[in-house]
Amino acid sequence: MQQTILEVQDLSRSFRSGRDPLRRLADWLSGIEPPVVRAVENVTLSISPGETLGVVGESGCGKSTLARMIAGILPISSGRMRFRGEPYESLLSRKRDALKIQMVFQDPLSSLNPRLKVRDIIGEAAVVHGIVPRSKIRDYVADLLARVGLPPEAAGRYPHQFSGGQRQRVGIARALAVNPEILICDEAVAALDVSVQAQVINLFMDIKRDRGLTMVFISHDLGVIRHLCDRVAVMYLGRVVELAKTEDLFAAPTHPYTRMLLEGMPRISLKRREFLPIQGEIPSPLAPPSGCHFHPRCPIATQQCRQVRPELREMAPGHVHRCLNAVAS
Amino acid sequence: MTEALLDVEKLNTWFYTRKGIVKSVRDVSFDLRRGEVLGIVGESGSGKSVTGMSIMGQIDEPGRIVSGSIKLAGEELTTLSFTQMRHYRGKRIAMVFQNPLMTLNPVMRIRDQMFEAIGEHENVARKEIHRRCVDALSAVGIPSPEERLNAYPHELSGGMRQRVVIATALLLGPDMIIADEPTTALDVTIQAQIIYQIRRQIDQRGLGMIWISHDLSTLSELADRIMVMYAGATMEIGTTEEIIGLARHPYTRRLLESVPSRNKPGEKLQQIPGNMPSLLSLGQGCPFASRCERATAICNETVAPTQLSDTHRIWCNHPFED
Amino acid sequence: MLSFVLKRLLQSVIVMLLLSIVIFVGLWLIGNPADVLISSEATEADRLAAIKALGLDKPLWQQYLIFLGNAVQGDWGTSFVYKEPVTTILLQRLPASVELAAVAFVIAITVSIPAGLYAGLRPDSAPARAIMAFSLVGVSIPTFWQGMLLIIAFGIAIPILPVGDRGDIATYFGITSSLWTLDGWSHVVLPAFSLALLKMSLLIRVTRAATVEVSHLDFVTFAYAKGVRAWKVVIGHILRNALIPLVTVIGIEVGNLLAYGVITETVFSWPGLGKLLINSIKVLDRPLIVAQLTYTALLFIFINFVVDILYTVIDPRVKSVMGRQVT
Amino acid sequence: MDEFGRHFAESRVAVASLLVSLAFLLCAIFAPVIAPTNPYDLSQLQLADALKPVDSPKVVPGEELRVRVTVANGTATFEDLPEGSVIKAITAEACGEKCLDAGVEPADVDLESLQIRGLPPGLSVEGASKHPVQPWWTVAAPADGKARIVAEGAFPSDVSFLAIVKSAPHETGFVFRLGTDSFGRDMLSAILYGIRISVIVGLVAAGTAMVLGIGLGLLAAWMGGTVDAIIMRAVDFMLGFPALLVGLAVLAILGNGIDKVVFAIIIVQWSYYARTTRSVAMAELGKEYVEAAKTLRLSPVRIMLRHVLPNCLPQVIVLFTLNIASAISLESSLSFLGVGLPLTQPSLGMLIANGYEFIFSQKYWISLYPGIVLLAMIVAVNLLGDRLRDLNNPRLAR
Amino acid sequence: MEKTKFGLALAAALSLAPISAKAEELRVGLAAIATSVDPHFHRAGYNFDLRENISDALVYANGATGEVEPRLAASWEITSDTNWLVILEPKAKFDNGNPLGADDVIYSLCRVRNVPNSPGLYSGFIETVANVTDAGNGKIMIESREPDPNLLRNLSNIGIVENPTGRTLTYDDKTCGNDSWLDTNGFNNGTVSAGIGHYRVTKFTPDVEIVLQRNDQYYGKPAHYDTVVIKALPDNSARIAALLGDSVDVINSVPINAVESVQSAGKFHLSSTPSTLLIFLLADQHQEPTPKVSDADGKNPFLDPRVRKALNLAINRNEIAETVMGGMAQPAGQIILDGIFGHNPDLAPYPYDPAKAKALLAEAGYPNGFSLVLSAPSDRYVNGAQVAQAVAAMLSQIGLQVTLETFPRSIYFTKASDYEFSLYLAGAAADTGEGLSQMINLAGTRDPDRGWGGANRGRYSSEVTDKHLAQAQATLDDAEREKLIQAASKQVYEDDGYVPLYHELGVWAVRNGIQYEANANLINIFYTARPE
Repeated sequence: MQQTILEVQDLSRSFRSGRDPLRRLADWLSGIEPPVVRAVENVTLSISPGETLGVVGESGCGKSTLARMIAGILPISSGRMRFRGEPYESLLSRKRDALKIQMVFQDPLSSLNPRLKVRDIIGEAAVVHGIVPRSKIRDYVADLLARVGLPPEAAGRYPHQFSGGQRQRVGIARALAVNPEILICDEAVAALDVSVQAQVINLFMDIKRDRGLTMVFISHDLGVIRHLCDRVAVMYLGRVVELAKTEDLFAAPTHPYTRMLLEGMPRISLKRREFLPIQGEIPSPLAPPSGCHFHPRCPIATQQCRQVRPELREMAPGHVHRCLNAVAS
Repeated sequence: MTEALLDVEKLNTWFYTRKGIVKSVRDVSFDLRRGEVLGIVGESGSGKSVTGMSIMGQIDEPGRIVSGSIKLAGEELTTLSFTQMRHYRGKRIAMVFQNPLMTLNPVMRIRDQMFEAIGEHENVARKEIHRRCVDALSAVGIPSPEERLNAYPHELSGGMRQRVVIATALLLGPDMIIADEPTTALDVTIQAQIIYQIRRQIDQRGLGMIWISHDLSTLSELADRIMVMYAGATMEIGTTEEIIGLARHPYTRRLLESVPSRNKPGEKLQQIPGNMPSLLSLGQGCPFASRCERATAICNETVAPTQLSDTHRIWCNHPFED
Repeated sequence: MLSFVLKRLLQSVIVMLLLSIVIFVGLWLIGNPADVLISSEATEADRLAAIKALGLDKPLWQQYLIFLGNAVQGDWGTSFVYKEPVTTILLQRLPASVELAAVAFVIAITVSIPAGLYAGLRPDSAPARAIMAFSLVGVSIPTFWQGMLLIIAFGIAIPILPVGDRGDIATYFGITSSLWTLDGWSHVVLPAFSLALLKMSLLIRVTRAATVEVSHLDFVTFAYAKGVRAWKVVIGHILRNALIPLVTVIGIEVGNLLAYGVITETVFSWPGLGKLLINSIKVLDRPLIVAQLTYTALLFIFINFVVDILYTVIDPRVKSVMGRQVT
Repeated sequence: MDEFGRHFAESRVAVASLLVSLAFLLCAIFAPVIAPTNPYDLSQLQLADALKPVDSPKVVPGEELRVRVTVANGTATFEDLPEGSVIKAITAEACGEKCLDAGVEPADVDLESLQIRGLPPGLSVEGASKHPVQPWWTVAAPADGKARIVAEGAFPSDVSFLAIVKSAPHETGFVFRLGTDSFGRDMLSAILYGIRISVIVGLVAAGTAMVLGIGLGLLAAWMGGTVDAIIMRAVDFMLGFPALLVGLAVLAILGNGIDKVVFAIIIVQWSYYARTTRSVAMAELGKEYVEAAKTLRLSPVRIMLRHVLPNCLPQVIVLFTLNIASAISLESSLSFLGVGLPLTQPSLGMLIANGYEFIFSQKYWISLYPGIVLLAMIVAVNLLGDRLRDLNNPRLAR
Repeated sequence: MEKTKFGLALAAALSLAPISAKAEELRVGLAAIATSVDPHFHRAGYNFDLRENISDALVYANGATGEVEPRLAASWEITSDTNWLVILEPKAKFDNGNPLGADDVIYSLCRVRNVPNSPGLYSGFIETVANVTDAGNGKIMIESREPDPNLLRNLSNIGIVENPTGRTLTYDDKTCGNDSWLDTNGFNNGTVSAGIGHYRVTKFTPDVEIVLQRNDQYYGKPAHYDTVVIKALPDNSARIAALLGDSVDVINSVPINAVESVQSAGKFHLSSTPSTLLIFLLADQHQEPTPKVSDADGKNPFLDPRVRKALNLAINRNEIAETVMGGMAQPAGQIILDGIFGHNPDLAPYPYDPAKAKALLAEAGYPNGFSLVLSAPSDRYVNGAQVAQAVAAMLSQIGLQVTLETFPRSIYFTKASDYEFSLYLAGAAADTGEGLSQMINLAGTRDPDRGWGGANRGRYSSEVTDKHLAQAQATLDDAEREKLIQAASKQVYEDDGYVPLYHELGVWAVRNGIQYEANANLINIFYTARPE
């Protein structure tokens, strides 16, 4: 647990709109500065081998962008990432090692190429990168299918011939096919019906245990996060506002936003819940509020919160948050 | 016990597609009373939304209500034509849809979309209409409603839009509202806000409400009674306590057990094996039989309802005994 | 908005420059207009004099720069053949073309939108099938061929309409047009219908597709759920949204009306710009060809611009996005 | 895929349009085999066959003799007839005061026509049709081999005229099923070859444009930024102009010929493919399976060609079908305007244009049949494209 | 017929279509109309039309009779080889009432060379004019550089306009000491009137319509029709449709294929005459090898007179004239039309003899023929493309491998002038109404400086022909000159320099009740038209 497998430091991503050169010229001529969207702002995380880190937040909080940067799909604007101490850039330059981080996606339909058979979906990369010789690919795929609980004949079918849960299994098998060490799951169970969701969550727990995989689990569903993750990072408008062990976070959330989330989280109970009015809307990431992004909705915000951008503070060992006024509850 | 506001009896809504008949709703019966929230829960394809649209009389080709009756305060609705039903829609029964981004016409101002709801049913002065719209918007917690009336939908956030939709639904003081997953597309914090507003309106106005959702958690906190649907058929119906606390149907049980928060973190979830059967090839028996560990041969043949209490009814040959 | 307009302007200027070079060089490659214009009995000295008079003795790039310089000042040159300023000739011909295009446009719109709407709302009904069959034939039948059939049918077999040429002209309110006279209308009806047929068919299809697309959207269902009358839903919700894709197509088709005028004007010998273009190509009247093609390009750029503006009227979402495309 | 095929097979209209389109394709491929004659072979054409109506037999023209006849004081003299000709002599006998019978010997020769030319003013030929402009009279198939020349007033004592005798032609057994055009081309053959040209132009132009457009579309989608902007501006530019005008301008500059027509159509059509491919590819690139492919570190070329391209193809194929139809239509329009194909290798459009002139003289077959064939071909291909598109769009298919 | 009547009745009932013109109005549909009102602007057939009707020249070269008729020149006499004394018509006056003076004639001749931006000047017609002076008493003296028998014929193309300078110019072949000339635009927009013709232009819309009004000031016999409306109807079918549909009374260039329908309508008659427009084939007789011939051992086979003769024999002129041209053509054996000054009656058209043609080819060393491209314009002559195709078929029947290529005229003549063709089809008319200029233009050795061989793009050249033509050019005696021209024609015939095909017929379709004169120069004379 001491050694980290993935280290993320001050990771940011911002982009501006309008890449069309004519548009840029026109903008320049008319003196318009195109707004900059900061999707992810100074995120710092470290993940230990075998650990499951949950990232939770509402839409527009930058969790998916973060996942894609870690997976090496989206370029980063600033910051550093290290895999087992090695800078990410050098890792990515070696094709085989770049496969160490894999991803499972949200939409079980769009994440599988409808024109490819399952065998090709799962086996293609393994063959291309020489992990498995082409002649052995049949067995290799069958083995993987068995591992995710699909019958071997599934290899010859197309994605649309499967149900949602089965498709997600194919997606998991595809990621596993290149022997990753880190698996990033972006809302991997959000689109599934409850009964199927449970199946897939169980599968994740199985492969994590079997392979000792490190996982980054991104979700808006606190219930799923709580069930699966060792630690949780809560994001709000591009920033990590709280990071703690799962039990600590659920037991004693310190950031007012985390509290609000937990309060809003529906749970099965026999008690008729007294819904309380929660104030405010989620601001647009195009024009985030100054200072602490959360201050317009925050019940404990002060004048200071409007101006000062709070830094991460450690509350307790392993429990950090980004609030100027928070006290342990 | 008050008289039923809505009485649905043996409703069958089928779709005659090229591939065959899709029996989306089969023999569904339930009632709704004033001031009550009835939750309909089910996974995708369970027929919960079609049930809602059937009540609205808005089943599109190639679907139609094959048999059964829907009575609103004693008036039969299934025999009305689409045009006749117009006088009930909005006025007596209002509906709220899942995706607030799509429910409002993107090229019309909020004002016009709300005005037309009143204008179509009542002959009221414009000023009066305006006042009622402003009132309705403030009632659902929209700040500066006058301004919002002039806005276009895209100028509002998702949560705001859903409030506008709800305000529109409430405009004519309907007897009941059908809400089809009204908060699913919203973020947790916004979801809580919306539910708060709706609940308040129900309590204040004594409306009947059907709340369709796939999410048992939300329903358990909101609904008075819950109906569980699976593959077009009712599995179990009862008060929230009876469904959450005393579930007798294997499907309901499994559904509850598979929710992560009902399990200990890190432990394996209870799961239902297999997938929902195709609605094209349903037999007479229990549609859940193929996935049910308690099923026997008889389950593929037939299933009969059992009345467990005044309010609790179950369609299962082998219910759990408690 | 300013940035948007600027962008369109920059784009237009670049396009116009490129286009004028292409047209200019292309025409230079074809042949020497002097040979076409000068009588076969003319002497070589006459020929050289004519070449000089037409400015064709200068190097090509000089000819182009002279042209460009003049064009910027609004002088598009003088027709080799007519010896009139090109602008004057174009303006003389413009009313006939505009008249034809306008009538065709009105015919196309008034037929296609109701028909397309109906076909989209009741896709399986017999009239809808008939409408779609009509539109299929309409988009398939070449304009010149149906023009011929129309002439045969209404000009020869049952000669109720005059074929060929524009009718009597009158001037009211400062507008000179043949549409003020009955004779004018009798002349314009047939070619306008011929010209409208393709557009009509295309617009029927676009309207239908848009209608089908829109009528399944949630807000339509919601409008019905509010108890709104069916025709109000159709007009206020379905049509208004279906108009958005329609506007682009209509914009392009307005331009096409003027372009396909080339064929219709040839078949019906309508004295408009299209016929002028074909004639100019045949006699290689370079200034006239260049001016016409450039003018057409300008027209299309202008139409596109108008379409963009129309968008903001019809679709309020565009206004906020137009200035900025967020990717 | 097989589901798609099944849906397609279920639609009778779709299958019919496919079959008709295929039939046209076969006609195009096997035109030289099916066509009764080769309409492009100038040496086979004979003007005697020109403008024959439907179902007329092809004939070997009869012998034609031109003889100057001089009648002076009741005696007819004429030049010697060539040896071996069927007609042995020309006669001119007075048949009263004001009339003269011109005939041939032997009298039993089968004549197609007897033409009298160059009569002095005041004379005309009974029962003959006078040429509208020229001073000659033609007696078609004179019953007893004679033409009667009559005078309004007194018959001049000396008359000299040219008699042109045509013996009856004999049939060859070949029949012009759809008549002939003004060059004596068998219309059936010309139509078959016209289909061939139309189909070749359609396929080659639409095909090349497709390859070009797909390539540029994929490039734009993948590269984004400036490359995308340049390509898409070019596309906008092309789309902003009506195909006909672009074609007209290109052909005005390059001159006519099959290759140039094809080039013009490619210039017009590549942009449709580029736009469609790009927009579909952009949508596909936004899908998670592409991101998956990226995390699997597959090369961009592989992602574009193996993953993205196949997903663009359904829409591109629809476009291809519709573009074949519009290419055919465009080619015929350009040919009609006289800037398309060379005269000796007429396409359907040109056949129609040629026949247009004859419509006023009731010679409908020259432009009617090619027109019907052209229409049928375009309708069939358009219908096919329509159905394919509907099947791709679940809303429109039911 | 019945159907048509019914249709007309219907049309009358609906009153949508105009029924008939007012009696004083003549409506004419022409294939091409004048591009300018300015009589000196652009030398082209369609401009000659308008000029003759609105602006008289000194004389009129009658295209129907071949005679030179007096106009502004009441009479003339040749005082020496190079001096012509012209007596001006004393009654002639412009439409503003000003009488015609010698200064007007001088101004007009001077202006010919000085029309700004003209695309094709009339200066060729005054090439030989050395000086023009006012001889007093309403007479002018015209001096030519060398004896020029066609001086007046040439001047028949120069419309006379009123001298606006207020002084009498001194003629020279440059600017005559004047630097401001009447502007073409002025003529076109009506601010300047040509003023001395039978008609005045009241409305001019290029390429669409010209409206003429009778000039009541005209000095001679007035035209019958008050108004003449000239419409441009370049499209054959449109022209016919306009006639049949009663929107015009007269059309020119009646399409051959429509003759039948015009006749069967029963309301029209045709008016026709052979025109001087000769359609011919011309082989490249200069380049070796020639560009568009192959399989001929790298030689130009057309340099061999036997091959040229074979071409002449391979053409069935009667067939072309009667079938392709529907009788609207007169088979030609020489350049000059029968009845035109200079025609040689001894030269009959070549007989059609493919066997002999084949034999000649074999004799010349091409028993299997050779490959050749026949070039033709697609949109210049009546049925030109069809004729070219028929010719190609005939040539292939004597064993040549012929491909036909056609170009629109906009490209065609440029290519021909650049000698890109080996065998091409073209046409040329006698603008002056006599044969010498046509011979020089077609058969004279190509020499731009001398103005010879302008249409001789195959570069036929014969010393003998040139000698005869040069002599004829300087011979004022008509009989002697005619002999020389005939000798030149004979030489061309014997050299097989040309393959003359036919002379086109000018055909007009005229509504019954109207008399309209056909014209060998294919121009339209409205002032002789009148009701029957």
